[in-house]
Amino acid sequence: MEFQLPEYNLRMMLPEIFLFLWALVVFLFDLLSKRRRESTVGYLTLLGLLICGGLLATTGYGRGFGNMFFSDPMALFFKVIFLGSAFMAVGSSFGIIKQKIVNHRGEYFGLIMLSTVGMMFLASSQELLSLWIGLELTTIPLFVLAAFFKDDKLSVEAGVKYFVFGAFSSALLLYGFSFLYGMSGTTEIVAMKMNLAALFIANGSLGVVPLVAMVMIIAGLGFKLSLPPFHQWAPDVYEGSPTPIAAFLSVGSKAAGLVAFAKIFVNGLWAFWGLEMAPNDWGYLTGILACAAMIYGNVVAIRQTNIKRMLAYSSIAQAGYIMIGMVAVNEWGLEAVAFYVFAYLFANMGAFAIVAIVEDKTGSCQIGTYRGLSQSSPGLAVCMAVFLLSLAGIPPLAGFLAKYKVFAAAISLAGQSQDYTWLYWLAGVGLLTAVFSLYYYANIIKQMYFSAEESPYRIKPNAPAVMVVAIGLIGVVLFGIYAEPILQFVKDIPAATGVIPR
Amino acid sequence: MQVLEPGIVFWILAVVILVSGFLVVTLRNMFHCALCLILCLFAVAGIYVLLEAEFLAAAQVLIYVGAVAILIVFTVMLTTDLASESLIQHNENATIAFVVCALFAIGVPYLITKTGVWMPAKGELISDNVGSIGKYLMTDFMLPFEVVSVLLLAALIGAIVLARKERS
Amino acid sequence: MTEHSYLIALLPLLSFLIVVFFLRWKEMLSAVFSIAMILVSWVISIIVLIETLARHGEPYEAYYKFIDLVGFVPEIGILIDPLAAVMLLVVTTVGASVEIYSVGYMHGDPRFSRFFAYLSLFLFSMLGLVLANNFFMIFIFWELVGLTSYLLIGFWFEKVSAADACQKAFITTRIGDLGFLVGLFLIAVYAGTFNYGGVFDSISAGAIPAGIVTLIAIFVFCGAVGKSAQFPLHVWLPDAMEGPTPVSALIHAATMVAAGVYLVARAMTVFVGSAEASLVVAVIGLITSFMAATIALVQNDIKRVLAYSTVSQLGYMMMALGLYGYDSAMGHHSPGFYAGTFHLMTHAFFKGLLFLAAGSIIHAIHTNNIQEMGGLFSKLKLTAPAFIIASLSIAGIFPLSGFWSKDEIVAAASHHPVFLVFTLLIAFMTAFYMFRLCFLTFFGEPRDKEKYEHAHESPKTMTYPLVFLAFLAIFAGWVGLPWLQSGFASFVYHGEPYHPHANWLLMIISTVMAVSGIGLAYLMYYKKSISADRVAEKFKPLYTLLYNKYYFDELYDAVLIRPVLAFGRLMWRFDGSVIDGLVNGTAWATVLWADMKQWFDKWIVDGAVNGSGWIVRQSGNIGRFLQTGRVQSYAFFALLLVVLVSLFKLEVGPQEREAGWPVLTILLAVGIIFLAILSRTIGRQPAGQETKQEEHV
Amino acid sequence: MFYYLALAAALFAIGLFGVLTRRNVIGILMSLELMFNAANINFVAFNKYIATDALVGQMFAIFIVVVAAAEAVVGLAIVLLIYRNWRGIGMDNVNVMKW
Amino acid sequence: MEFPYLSSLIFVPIFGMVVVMLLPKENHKAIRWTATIISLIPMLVSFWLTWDYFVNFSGSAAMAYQEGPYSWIPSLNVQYFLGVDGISVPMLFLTGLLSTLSLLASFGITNRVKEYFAFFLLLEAGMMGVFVALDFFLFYVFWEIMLVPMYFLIGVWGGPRKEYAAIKFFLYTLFGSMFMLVSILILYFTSEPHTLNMMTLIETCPTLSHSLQMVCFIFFFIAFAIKVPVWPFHTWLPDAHVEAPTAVSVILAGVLLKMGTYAMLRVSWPMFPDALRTLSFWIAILGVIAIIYGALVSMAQKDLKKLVAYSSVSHMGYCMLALAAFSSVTAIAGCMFQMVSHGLITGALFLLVGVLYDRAHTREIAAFGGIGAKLPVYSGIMIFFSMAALGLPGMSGFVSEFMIFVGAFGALNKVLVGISVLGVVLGAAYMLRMVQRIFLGEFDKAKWGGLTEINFREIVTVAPLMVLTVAIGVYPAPLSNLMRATLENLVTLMAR
Repeated sequence: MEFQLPEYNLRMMLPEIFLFLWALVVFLFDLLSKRRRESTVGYLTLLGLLICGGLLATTGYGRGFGNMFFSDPMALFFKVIFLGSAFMAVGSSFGIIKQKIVNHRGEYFGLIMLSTVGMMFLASSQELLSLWIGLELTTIPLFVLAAFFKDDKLSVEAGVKYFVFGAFSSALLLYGFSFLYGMSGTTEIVAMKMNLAALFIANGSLGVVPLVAMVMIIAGLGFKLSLPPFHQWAPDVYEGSPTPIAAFLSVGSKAAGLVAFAKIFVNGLWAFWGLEMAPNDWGYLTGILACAAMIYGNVVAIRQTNIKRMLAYSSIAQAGYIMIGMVAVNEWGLEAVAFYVFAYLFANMGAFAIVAIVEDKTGSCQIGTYRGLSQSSPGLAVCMAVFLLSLAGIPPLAGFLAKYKVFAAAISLAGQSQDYTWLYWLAGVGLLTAVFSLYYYANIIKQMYFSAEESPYRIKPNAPAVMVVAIGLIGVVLFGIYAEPILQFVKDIPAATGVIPR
Repeated sequence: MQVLEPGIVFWILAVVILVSGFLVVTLRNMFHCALCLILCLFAVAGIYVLLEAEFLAAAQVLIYVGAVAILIVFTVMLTTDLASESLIQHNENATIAFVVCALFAIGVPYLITKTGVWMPAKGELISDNVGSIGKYLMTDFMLPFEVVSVLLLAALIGAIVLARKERS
Repeated sequence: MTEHSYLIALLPLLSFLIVVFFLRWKEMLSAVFSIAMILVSWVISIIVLIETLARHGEPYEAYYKFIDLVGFVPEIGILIDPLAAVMLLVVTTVGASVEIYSVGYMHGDPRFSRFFAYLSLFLFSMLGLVLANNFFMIFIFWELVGLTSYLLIGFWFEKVSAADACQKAFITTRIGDLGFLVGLFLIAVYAGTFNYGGVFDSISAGAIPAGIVTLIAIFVFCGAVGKSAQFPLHVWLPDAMEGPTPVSALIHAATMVAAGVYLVARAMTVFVGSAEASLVVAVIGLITSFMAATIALVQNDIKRVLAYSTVSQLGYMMMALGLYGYDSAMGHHSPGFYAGTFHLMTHAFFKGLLFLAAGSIIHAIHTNNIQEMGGLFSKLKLTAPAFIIASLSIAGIFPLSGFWSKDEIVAAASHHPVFLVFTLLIAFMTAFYMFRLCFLTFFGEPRDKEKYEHAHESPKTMTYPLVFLAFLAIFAGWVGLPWLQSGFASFVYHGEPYHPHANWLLMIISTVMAVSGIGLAYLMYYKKSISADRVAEKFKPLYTLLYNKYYFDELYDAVLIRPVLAFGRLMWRFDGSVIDGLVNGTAWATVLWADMKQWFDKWIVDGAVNGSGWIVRQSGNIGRFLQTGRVQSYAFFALLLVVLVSLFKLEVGPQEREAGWPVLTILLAVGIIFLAILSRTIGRQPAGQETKQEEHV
Repeated sequence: MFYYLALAAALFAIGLFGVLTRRNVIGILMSLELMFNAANINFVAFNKYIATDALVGQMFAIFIVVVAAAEAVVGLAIVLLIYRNWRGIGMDNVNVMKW
Repeated sequence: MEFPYLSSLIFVPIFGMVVVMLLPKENHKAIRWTATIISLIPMLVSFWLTWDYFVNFSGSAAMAYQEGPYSWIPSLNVQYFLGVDGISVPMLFLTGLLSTLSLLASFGITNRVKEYFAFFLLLEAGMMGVFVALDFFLFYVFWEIMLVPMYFLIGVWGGPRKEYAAIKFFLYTLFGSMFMLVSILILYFTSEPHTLNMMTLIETCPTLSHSLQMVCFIFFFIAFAIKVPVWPFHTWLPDAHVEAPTAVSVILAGVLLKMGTYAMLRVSWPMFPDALRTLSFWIAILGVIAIIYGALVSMAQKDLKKLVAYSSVSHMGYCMLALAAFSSVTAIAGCMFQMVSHGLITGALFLLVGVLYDRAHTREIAAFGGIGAKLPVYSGIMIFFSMAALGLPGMSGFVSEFMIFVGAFGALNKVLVGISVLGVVLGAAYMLRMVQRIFLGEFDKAKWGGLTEINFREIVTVAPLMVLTVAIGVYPAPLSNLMRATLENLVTLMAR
């Protein structure tokens, strides 16, 4: 038996390895320090994530482990997003690790890091198996994290719901994968694309089996992205799980789902859903789901009284906007998705950080808690307002630029081809629902600013949380006004993933 | 695509799988369910053997039957006072769900036969099952292998964290 | 001096500004300053008139461009021709008299200075109107005159009647101005300029279609109708008598209301260009004149009688001008233009005098009601003769100025029998109601002893202007004596100069009518040989109709004002409910949708928990289909979708996908909802489950 | 091959039915295992009949088995938590949060 | 390189906002004066610009004081590109003036002073930005930026229904903006090479197909019409105006409404001449409806501020009428005049309503009567502006309305314009009714005996508006000369 060991190129995956090891270090440190140094663990985690980010810069592009590990602009970009969301989630966790998590701080942070490692592997994979395993590595720690308040019924409920949905979607995904594999005889996405194209040319049709696979995969990933009708776990899980974890779910896990989606559909299935089969089916389906997400998320969010639930519905809606970019498969589409997630990272993580800060102080996530906050804690209120306005897409904040790019993608594609005029409607729905969305975002601003009486809470956030909020604020404002470097970077993404503009 | 008529063994295994699987989801006693699950998984392992995946069959027996199913049995015994009770074990979705699932069970095979377009087989399956799997694990699939180990670690830690009783 | 004639208008403006900003607190000083300014203006206008005479009526024009755009170059400038020169003199004369008079009349008023400021502003506007060299500018001052009239009528704004009157005056005249505006637009579009000369040239050259000329004429006349209180917009003028009497004298007798006549005279070429429009002018003038005269017969408020008399006389002038236009359009010669403008001048003097005298009477006896007066001749040694002179003048008694001008109007109407008859009838009625006034006021027994006792002659500042104007009321008409070689007619004319000749027959007839009118009044109100009450009793319906001014106010109130207000309110309600409702409808529906779930959950499910029955429980289940909190339901619906999509994809081949997309969406939505409902209603409902909800919410 | 696929589909459907209808978490967990097995059968069958040049399908199946085991472990830990918090493992109780 | 005047208009207020935010919260006096004094800079710059433009640039239609185009976001082809011409200069003038006056009028604010003035300066920056931006993206950004401070200003410092009014304003305008965004994107992608430069797009857009022009035109129209507001989109306006604090109402009426018409002139009118031709009649109808409808509804109002608010609907209707008569320089110039004059007059009216409200704490018209006797100066000024609002000659309102009518009469259906002239009478009617019921009639000494006369600061805020109203009314030639070349060029563009 001959062994041909693949080229490892370990340098490429230095960040992942480091992060994994660092997670172990954090576990051990927590154990050895007898779980007393609560902040130190957190700072250690932050440090690890920072270093990992630094290492990311050294990797460069290329591949390792045969076809298992790719480092391309898309992977790199999303890894930054994963690390950023982990960083901000960790930063906003200092309140709860002081108050609520008494025994398992090391595990808490370590699991966040392991989940991040999973996301990073996912982003680097070009193959269904490693993709799926990355996804699992992402979600399994999150099951645990969601249920981390073991005595809190809400948290446990969040855990179990997330678990059932996670596993269920995973099963659907696998079933879909199995058909893809069966159709193409391979699990490598690029090869799969080639094989399917060849098959198509040979037979003149692919039948409906790919459709079954596609539907299954969309359903499976739809759960991750919380696209209606696969969204219903999201509000419950967000509400129940610890706030930083909800934030991490809403950004990190969602971004992971997006990467998977982009890899399978945009990169994998796009090419062979060519002109002959245009307009592409998954585009239709996803478009419908995006529509549903925008409408449903924005509308239902209006009447929420719990801010975490509101942000959950808002994130459902935001997923809808992102999917517009995903559907618009042209030179703008993936860029728009990437940039959108980037902008969304800052705004959403910032908002959740403030929710966490307020929750630490008041123990409540009701929107009414925010009444009069602008007078007792003006800084927080300003930041919250900025984040919400960014989420609503008001210029000159980053959220606006993101929405602009997404709609630009849709409209440019719609203008290019008769087959895609329906994208106008998609963009139209998006724009109109963006107006709706302002209503509930503004509602919180209203609570904070418009009430005459002062809030009884004087909130003194801890330093890491302040840092997270500051990062969010800087990101939202800076990348709203000067986003050029990011946009330049993002430009490489579609080319690297083999999207052919048309 | 040619429809290969499978042997009698397949039919026996299939019947076992489906019946025991159905029992898993319908029986009221959770303990019985778990036992049925073990039976079902065994039968699946048999299917693997039929499909010339001996290593997989072994892994199935070891991991699933040996570990997971037993774990489930333990948990059932740990947690359920209702292990022996006969409560209604289905919720109100049952009727519709049954219809839908039946539809699914009929629909997917129908689809596959009706419109399936498959690539031609690329010759015979590699005979040295265990050996090649070992080789794959060390070469092409080395990275997922490592990642799975990380995953197992994470699951382990997580399970411990969750299952542990806190001293308070 | 002519090139500086703009000073005539600007000096009063200066006085206005100075008084408003600097002299507001120094009452006498502001009065003196205003009077000084108007006197200077008066002097200048005399010089200008003389210079104009010296130029033999050659027009002088100077202007600057107000706005300079393609196709729109309105100007601001002055045009001094005989008509303007005469009007300038008339306005400054009456204005100066009134200002001097006001020093006495307004003495002690808390807003004394402001009164002079307003008067100065008015004089500025009026003089500007007269000086204007184009339609645009005349419109500007036209409106300003309206504004100052508004301010002055409402000078005693604490009186509700005054506040109402000023509003009424402004809005009513503005309705007329609306027409004027449209006329201006037509001029702008078709003539391309507002300059009188330019417009007239293009009309004469036939550059404007005949129909449009008629339209222009009629629309421009609309403005005159409003400002000169012609039928049917005459209703504001009697009410305007709520203002101080000097105001009535100046604005609502001598100058502003005459602006309409002046406008028609100015735009005479336009009217000449359209016989129809001229006829309209003449007929409206006649109707107004007759109607107002009849109303004046029965009114008891001294100022109202004078007001209707003014309306009537203005109608007279209008008619004359209209007849001139008609005749000229038909190619005949007519003294109408000369008659109208001449009467405009004489009327200004004697009607100003009448009002000032009436003001003096009111000042003396503190009432407007002639039924409370009587026998005042002995008390008011100066006022009464002045009033009687003016009455004689307006009645057209030889050789007072009114005789000469009225005679020319009769002459202008002489070729049109209907007009002639009515003209004479009006002359008769004029004489009658004026002397009814005189007899009731000055002669006979005092009907209100107490007021009579307290009556006294007015101060000198009030009586001297009376004397001055009385002088003018007698002699001003002599500039138009038919025997003069270069009298008024050869100075102020349109087209060819008109050379009047004495028409003895007409003179005699009109004098007879006037004298008989006076005689009838004498019999009824002095000798009491005919009982006025009996007559009133006998013609009761007619009397009531006349006394109530033909019910015009009531008519307008019912037909115009109330409907407009009601419509406004209706629109507002429409705005609040329908439009806002429509636009907010989407938002509302959105919120409603968001509410529905919650509503079902909170209300129906709670209802079910409270044991209100099976059906309610089932509906609750329908409502809860979206977010039940149960993880399996969530999964279930998701799966349903998957199956549905798969099935759909089976049925619809690639060719029909284009059409399939919307169908798919609808199918999905309907399918989800339907299956959800089914699943919840058909599914078994374990007992005791409902009670466990909403503990933590 | 078709028979294997049909078998897998049926097994998947049974698992699906279980996930949707079981009233306790362990039941759901067991049903999920059935679904994973169905996918596995698919993979192996495809490996046997189509992609015969490599054992990717079997590899996939092995990984699925392993990951499913890991998932089951976490799931069971959560089951324990539920048991502690609610004194029972019925899913009906776990619906504190809604709308 | 020349001094970046236009940028300074935008960034000085932003700088001022930062300065104000750094001041101590309690020191109200310092905050007020800092804000006001800083706002003097853009005001003076805008004055100087107006003068300099008049002297040096008014002869040609080209953009003056261009800054850029500098690349801002190259990957989106977004540029930082500023410039002004004859239609933006008057707007800058108005914005500079009204901002300072409004700040001066805001000295009565005692609640959360710091935030108020900071937001106000941000608002000013946004407004200036809209009027100088020549890049679509930049334009849109400023257009939206403005909404946020406005939302806060209404919502925090507004009247009893402030929250409703604020969100209504925000949502309506955002709704419109979304249409604009779509249209901008469509234009961007149809232009070749892709560009967001308005000047280039004005050149290239008329070559688009008719249907595309229609779509873009209608989308832009919706966006701008909501801002104006044109008739069916106007319902946010009364609420926002009534609930907003005085100074904000002034800005709303004085500047924000003009953005709609300005944007039409700058953007959608010259870009889509075909669509304009097709739709001008309907636009005219909307304008006429707004004129008549606004006037009628004003007449029914019981609240003084609401009356003024609805009068804005009517007055902006004139602008729409003028814009419908796009082929007439006179009408377009009238529109510009109306924008300026409505800004002056209605701004002043809101200031005056605020003065009365500060003293009487009610705005119900029926509650007053005979105030003229007690407050002669106030009444005089108020009546002055009422007269200006109803279009009395000698004041700016008349000039603009007259020009609009003359232009529209020549270019549009004459009957339609004739109907719209009715607005003149209705305008007189509601204004005079208001004057009569508040200032004339009997004075209720017991109720209003305590009212005090308008004070010096308040007179200072109104006086410049008075002066300008009269100045434009008496001698409009400089303003028209300032705009003439630009307008003639615009008309030729629109008539393509």
